[in-house]
Amino acid sequence: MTWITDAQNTWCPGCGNFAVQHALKDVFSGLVADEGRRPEEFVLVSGIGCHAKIADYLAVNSFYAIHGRTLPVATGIKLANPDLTAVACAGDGDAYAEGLGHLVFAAKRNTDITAIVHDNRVYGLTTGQYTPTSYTGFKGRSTPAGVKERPFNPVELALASGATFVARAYTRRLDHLREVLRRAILHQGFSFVEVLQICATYNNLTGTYHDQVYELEGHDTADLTAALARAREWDYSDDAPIALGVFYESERDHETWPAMGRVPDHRRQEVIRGVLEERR
Amino acid sequence: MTWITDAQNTWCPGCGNFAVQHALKDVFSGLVADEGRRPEEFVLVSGIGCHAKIADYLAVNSFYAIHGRTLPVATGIKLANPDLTAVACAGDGDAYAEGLGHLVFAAKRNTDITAIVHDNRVYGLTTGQYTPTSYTGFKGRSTPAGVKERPFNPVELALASGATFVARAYTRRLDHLREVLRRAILHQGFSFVEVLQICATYNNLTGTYHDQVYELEGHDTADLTAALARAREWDYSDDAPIALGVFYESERDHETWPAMGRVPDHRRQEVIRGVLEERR
Amino acid sequence: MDEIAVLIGGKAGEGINIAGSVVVRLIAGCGLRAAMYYDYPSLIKGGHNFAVIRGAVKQPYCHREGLDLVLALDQETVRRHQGRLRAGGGVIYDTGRVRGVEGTGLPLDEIVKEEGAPAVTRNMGLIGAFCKTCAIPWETVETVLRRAVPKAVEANLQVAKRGYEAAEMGRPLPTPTAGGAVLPALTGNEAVALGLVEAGLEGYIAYPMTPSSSILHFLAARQEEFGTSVVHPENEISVMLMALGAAYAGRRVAVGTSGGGFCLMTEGFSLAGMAELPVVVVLAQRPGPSTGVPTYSGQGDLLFALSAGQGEFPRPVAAPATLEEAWYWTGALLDLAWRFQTPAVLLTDKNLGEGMYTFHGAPRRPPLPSVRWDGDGDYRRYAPGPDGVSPLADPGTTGVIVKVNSYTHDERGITVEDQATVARMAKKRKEKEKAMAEVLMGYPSVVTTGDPAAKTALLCWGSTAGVCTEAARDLGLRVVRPVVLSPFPTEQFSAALKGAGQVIAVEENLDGQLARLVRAEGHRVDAMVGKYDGRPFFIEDLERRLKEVGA
Amino acid sequence: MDEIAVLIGGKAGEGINIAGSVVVRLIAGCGLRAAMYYDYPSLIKGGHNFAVIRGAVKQPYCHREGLDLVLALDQETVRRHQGRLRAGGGVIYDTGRVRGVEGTGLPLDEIVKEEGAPAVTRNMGLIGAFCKTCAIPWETVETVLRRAVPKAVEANLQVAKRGYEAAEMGRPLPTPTAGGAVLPALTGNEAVALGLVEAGLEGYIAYPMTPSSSILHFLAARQEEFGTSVVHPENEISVMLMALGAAYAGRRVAVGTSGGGFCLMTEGFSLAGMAELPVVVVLAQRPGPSTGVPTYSGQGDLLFALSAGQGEFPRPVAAPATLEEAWYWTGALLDLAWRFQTPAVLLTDKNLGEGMYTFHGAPRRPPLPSVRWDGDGDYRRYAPGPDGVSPLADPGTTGVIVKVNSYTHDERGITVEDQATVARMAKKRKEKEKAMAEVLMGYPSVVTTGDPAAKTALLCWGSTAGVCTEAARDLGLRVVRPVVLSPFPTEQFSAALKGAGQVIAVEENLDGQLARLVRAEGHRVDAMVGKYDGRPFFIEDLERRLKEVGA
Ligand SMILES: Cc1ncc(C[n+]2csc(CCOP(=O)(O)OP(=O)(O)O)c2C)c(N)n1
Ligand SMILES: Cc1ncc(C[n+]2csc(CCOP(=O)(O)OP(=O)(O)O)c2C)c(N)n1
Ligand code: SF4
Ligand code: SF4
Ligand SMILES: [Mg+2]
Ligand SMILES: [Mg+2]
Repeated sequence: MTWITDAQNTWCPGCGNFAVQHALKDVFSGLVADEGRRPEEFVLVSGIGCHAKIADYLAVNSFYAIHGRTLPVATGIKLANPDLTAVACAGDGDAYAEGLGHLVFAAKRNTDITAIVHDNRVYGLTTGQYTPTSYTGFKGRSTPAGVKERPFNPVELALASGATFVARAYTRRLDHLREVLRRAILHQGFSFVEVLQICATYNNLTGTYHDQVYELEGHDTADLTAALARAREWDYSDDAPIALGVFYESERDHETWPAMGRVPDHRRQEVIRGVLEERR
Repeated sequence: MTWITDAQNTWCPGCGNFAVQHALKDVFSGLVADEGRRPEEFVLVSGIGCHAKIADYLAVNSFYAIHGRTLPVATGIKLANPDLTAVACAGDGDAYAEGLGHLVFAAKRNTDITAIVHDNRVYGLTTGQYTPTSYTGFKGRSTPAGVKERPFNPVELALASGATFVARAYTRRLDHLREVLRRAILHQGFSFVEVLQICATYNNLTGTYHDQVYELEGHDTADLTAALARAREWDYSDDAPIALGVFYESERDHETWPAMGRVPDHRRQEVIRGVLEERR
Repeated sequence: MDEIAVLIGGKAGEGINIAGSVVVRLIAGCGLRAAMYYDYPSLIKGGHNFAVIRGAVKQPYCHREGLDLVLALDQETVRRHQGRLRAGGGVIYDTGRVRGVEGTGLPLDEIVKEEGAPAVTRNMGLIGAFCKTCAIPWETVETVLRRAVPKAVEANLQVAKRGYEAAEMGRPLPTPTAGGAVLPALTGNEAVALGLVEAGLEGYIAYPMTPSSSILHFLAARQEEFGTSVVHPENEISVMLMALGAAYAGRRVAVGTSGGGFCLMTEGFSLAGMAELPVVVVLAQRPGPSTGVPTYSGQGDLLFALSAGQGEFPRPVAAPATLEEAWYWTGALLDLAWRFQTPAVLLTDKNLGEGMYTFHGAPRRPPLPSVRWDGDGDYRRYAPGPDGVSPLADPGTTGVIVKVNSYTHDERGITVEDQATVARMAKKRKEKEKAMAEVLMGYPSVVTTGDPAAKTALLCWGSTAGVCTEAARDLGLRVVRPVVLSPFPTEQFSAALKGAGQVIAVEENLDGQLARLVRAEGHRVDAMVGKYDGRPFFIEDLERRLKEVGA
Repeated sequence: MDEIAVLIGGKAGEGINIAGSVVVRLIAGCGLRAAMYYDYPSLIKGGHNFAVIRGAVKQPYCHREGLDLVLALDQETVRRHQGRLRAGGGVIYDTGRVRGVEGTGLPLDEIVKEEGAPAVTRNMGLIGAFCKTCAIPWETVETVLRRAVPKAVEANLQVAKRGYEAAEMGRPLPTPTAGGAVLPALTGNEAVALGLVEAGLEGYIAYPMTPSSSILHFLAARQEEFGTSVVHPENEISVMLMALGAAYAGRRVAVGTSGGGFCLMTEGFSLAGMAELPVVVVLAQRPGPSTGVPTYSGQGDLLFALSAGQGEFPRPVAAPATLEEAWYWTGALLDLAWRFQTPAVLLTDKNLGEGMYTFHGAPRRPPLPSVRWDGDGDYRRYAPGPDGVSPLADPGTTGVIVKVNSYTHDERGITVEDQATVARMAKKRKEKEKAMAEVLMGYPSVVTTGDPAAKTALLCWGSTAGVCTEAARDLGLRVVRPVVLSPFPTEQFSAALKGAGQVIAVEENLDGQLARLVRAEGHRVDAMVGKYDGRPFFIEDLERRLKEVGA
């Protein structure tokens, strides 16, 4: 089984997307090797942006969708066939700007999807505008004088929306990233993974992250209040410590709607005849 | 000055929307009487739904918009003319389903708008489907077997999104509602008011609210953590106490973008000539 | 007289829609054919609602100005509609709320009180009186009411009985043709729903919006029986994208909405065109622009449906005129969408969708299976296939990788930008459109009614077919109606129009959208009769207008 | 030879777009006219980018297959484009990265190193050599570079100088006509932005989307100077609704996007139609459907723009072909939108918007003030007015209440559902459309080029005008081009087409969308030449295709 297609890779040298791609590949192949998963059960849904090219590069089922809409697509896939494992790779522009509402609803419903946000805190493919997680003062092409708003905190928002698995990882901590992604995919229900992704060209925060990130230890992932407190440590603009790891994990029912199935045709005909009889 | 138009009112008898209408009318006329506001400075933006008919009924400037979009309209109005006082009346279907993303962004930017959600926890005008705040088990016309999801908590969400004024009121507590709306409008920055509104026809929760609501007392509105704790007391499905009042209030800069203005035409012509010169 | 027209009116919340549907079923129960128009403003309680039911020996599909009976729950009903009564017509009314009328008066409040029935059963008092007036045997009344009344059947029956007893026989129903079977009665939206289910629908995804919502409600109530999941997500963008996710994963899905919701679906609609994903959109029209007049009807979205979404891609669009066509074409569009892997639109409107009619059964469709992968070699989602159609495999299939893509892509589904592939894939999509047009030659894509040899032809589409046909019958005209609007059924249309001199488009819009389409396809249109006030044409009305333009 | 064609190619990140624009400005600096086509795939670093610059005595608007000079930063450039060199043409290349070519080789890595310049200045080495080859005086080079290079000017100049010194004079530029002034050079998007600003734009609201984003960037960088607020919100739905809020509150606003973003705006667009709110949408086309080929060009959204949004309402739509028209029509659409209180669409595409041209200045527009309320009596937002236009007052005005509404409403803006008002207000909107069509008679709404008496007429729209005009010149044809596509300029169009025998549509799409429009308006189209691979027609290419269809 090869996990990488022969499509030409066009990410910039040093781009954090490579890390996500390798981590996902390893997690998929690992799940096949040690959990008896079938390679064909994985479905990757991507948005539009640099991150989204991962759909071309990974040799798994994929739905290369449109900007902002990974989660409804993934939800439809799960409704159609709950046996598939749906992984949605979105950008921060994608998930936090264009399509933010879907994130709150996927979390609310606890749909069994893993949402990975390649958060480079910039619109990469459209050449460098600010996004909802860009730090205050960021000079993007639509805000050359610097962003005035404060960023929002996606980890906090996911927690407030009811996600049952909430984590943060960083593309320069590959082992940790891999581990977090594996846990996220194994989690039943909605998993949200915010990945701090280096954009080498438009928002290279390697220095900042190098100085500020740390891995959570001794944190109780069942404690929502503790999770919220950890989430609020860093506000995406200041120089506070940046926690990496799983903030929160819990179980909740995740069947909002019945999965699609098929009643045999003859049975349907009978039911329809019954309805028509009633209406005479 | 009359505050009510002669449009025929078509709300059902007993509908909570009457309370919101009266409260708003009183607040507007009060602000004119004791704060020296001009009646012409008020602009009401509404969505589509039963609640939205308030735009026809109140004799103030109004933009009767489309389903889910009150907040971007109100934002545009404030950008165009910061001297106007923008009040957005939305339904829960409107604000929490169709247009949820806008709420998070208005809160993030702290745009100086008062958002009032007429939360009857049902789609009224489309004859009774569940909304994001309907309790688990609610039997609506699209969920005749009962809603399986748990509702989300808009107060919590508004707090997590960075709103600088967050309150809850109830249509059968008219004095309190009036007071909360007045404070919300006076607040500079984004004010979010969740109004528990009785829908007499499709979701009459008078009994529930009668038993469960209480008014916040001795609560420190500057304490975000305390606000969150109070917000989470009731989960919109259980029979916990329901706090009414202002959960949180703070100050933050609210000028994301420069207000629209006009450079004199001759000055523009000069600047344009300058650009063309540079391009020779 | 071989027909009868009954109007029942009252306030929202007084059960006018139900009362109207009961009248339809009573008339149907006597072996007649019926059509109901239901008129209501956008409010929940109060205002003025009314239903007009036309019963006849032959199936009616439209209404006249003239009425035979007015059943009035309030004064407003009399005020508004009494003037429409034709010679011999009468009023049946609630004496407690209506003054100054001749006719059959019933003290409904007292009756209801005496029977211990809920107030909402007042309408049944009028219906009972109507039945007696029309000489419908009590047994028929009882049978129909037991089936048709959703709850508190006994109370309803008692009140009806009181009305029945209080009235006099006066205006018997027309006599049905011998052996005329009792037909079921459905709304257009129910026919759409049942047509979808019969054609194998596995999921229906929708956000409520008048006049499409009753499809959602009907299917939600019966999803277990039908085996069709019914999903109501946060907005129409989600609706469309969830549908495409489900279609990708191998399920037959449809969505339903009206114009404003469709706007929000257009981006996903275009995605479906590029990714070659099937989906059926039920687009139920109401008068626009924007929120417009949400509980009324119009035909203002034809050109929008034909070109919605950026770029060019095949999209079957069909506009049924009757229950039977609605049922047939929902199925046909599912077949076409899945065969040609592209999104389809069923264009309906409020008058068809929320109107009720007796149902004659839908014809069988030609078989049109989708093209499945045969398991041979490496799977490529966009591999060349017959007529540009690539064989389908579902994700999850062993040994198969299924890649779909919103970018222009190669046969494997991988993004490309080179000239040759971009052009090749565009042609592949165009090829599907051509093949679809050929397949549609085997369908009743254009319908001719009236006198097929008449020199003057009326052009129409969708729910105005009924009134056009009746007017044509009266005036000796031909009616040519494309049911399929895309890909345009050129040959069938030309054949149907052969020998026509004057061509007049009749549409419920301002711009003459079908007229524009037909001209773009190279045909002449001489005049246009438009209506854009949200209400359907009356026959008299249309005939007058047609004479004005010289028909 | 009175023209020259230069190609410069390399990888994304190597400054090809800047290099191309510098070449344009060098050629312009010599008193010539120039046009640049810029070709790049959707990636940030790597891949292959190139710019083709055509300089001539008369303004060029398109390109030929043949090239005179290829400036190659890498081997790929030579591999792809060398074959296009015509007799006497040559290659200027980086000896460090290109092998096996004849021509002027420069060791760019060394030069850059020796000059202590950043690697991205390598392109300037080639440009220096190009200047010498074309005999551009060094003073001109220096003047232009000082203006045109965004940063590190000295380093760039030094590297250019080294290139200049290393090359030989070989192929002088054409001689400009005497007294030919040096014209400024702009991209189409810059012309759109400046046209908007000149016409009084107070706010520009957009979400980034190729190929419209550079309008956003250009205006954002200069918003203080221009006094135009630039707003980038969370998505296109917000963009549209914020714009309508601002228009309601009295500001002149425009938005910009491409097809997918426009889909999301359609609901608000229809709202603008009903609420009678003005806004200008710059819709920059790229090949669809869906994400398509995002950095290339197409003309696939004409019919979508003409019918987007539910329901019927007036909407001026114009498609400029040149910088001058882009500038003129952005202003004209602002005027029209505000005069007639309705949304307008400027249809551009990637080739126009991201192409660069020398700019000749835009003509003055006829004055078209908006209709303001005179302060008399009670204000009613939708009061009857001239041509269906209601006088405007802004919210905040003392004594005035301004109510706008997405529902059908009465003159005060209050929701109505009654037949008479619904019809009356629909007619009011239609009246505006008719008046707008009349006003547009005073504008250059249809442009004829080539031989206006020729029997064969090419029909085209937007950025294909240039190539059609050149082909028409060569083949002796007429070119008729509606700039205004809605309301359709019937009279001007008929006049322009008078006496034409064969009519051939030339479009960058598959379906022949202008051809469909023109047919719907009652005109004949005999053939269609389409291109749908994202690239513009070469002149040679188009002439061949025209001959095939018998032109
Ligand atoms: C509806 C719509 N609007 C805008 C775009 C243009 N667009 C393409 S990619 C992109 C930005 C993506 O940013 P992000 O999601 O952060 O991804 P990144 O490139 O940073 O990985 C945008 C705005 C689009 N494709 N669709
Ligand atoms: C885009 C769009 N989708 C759907 C609708 C139909 N619609 C009108 S009102 C409404 C529900 C409103 O519910 P809510 O916002 O809670 O208001 P309420 O009637 O309860 O006050 C819906 C779905 C619409 N007008 N526009
Ligand atoms: S622009 Fe940034 S995110 Fe995009 S490929 Fe380059 S480094 Fe990666
Ligand atoms: S349906 Fe409910 S919300 Fe709507 S008017 Fe009636 S009581 Fe009020
Ligand atoms: Mg990003
Ligand atoms: Mg509600």
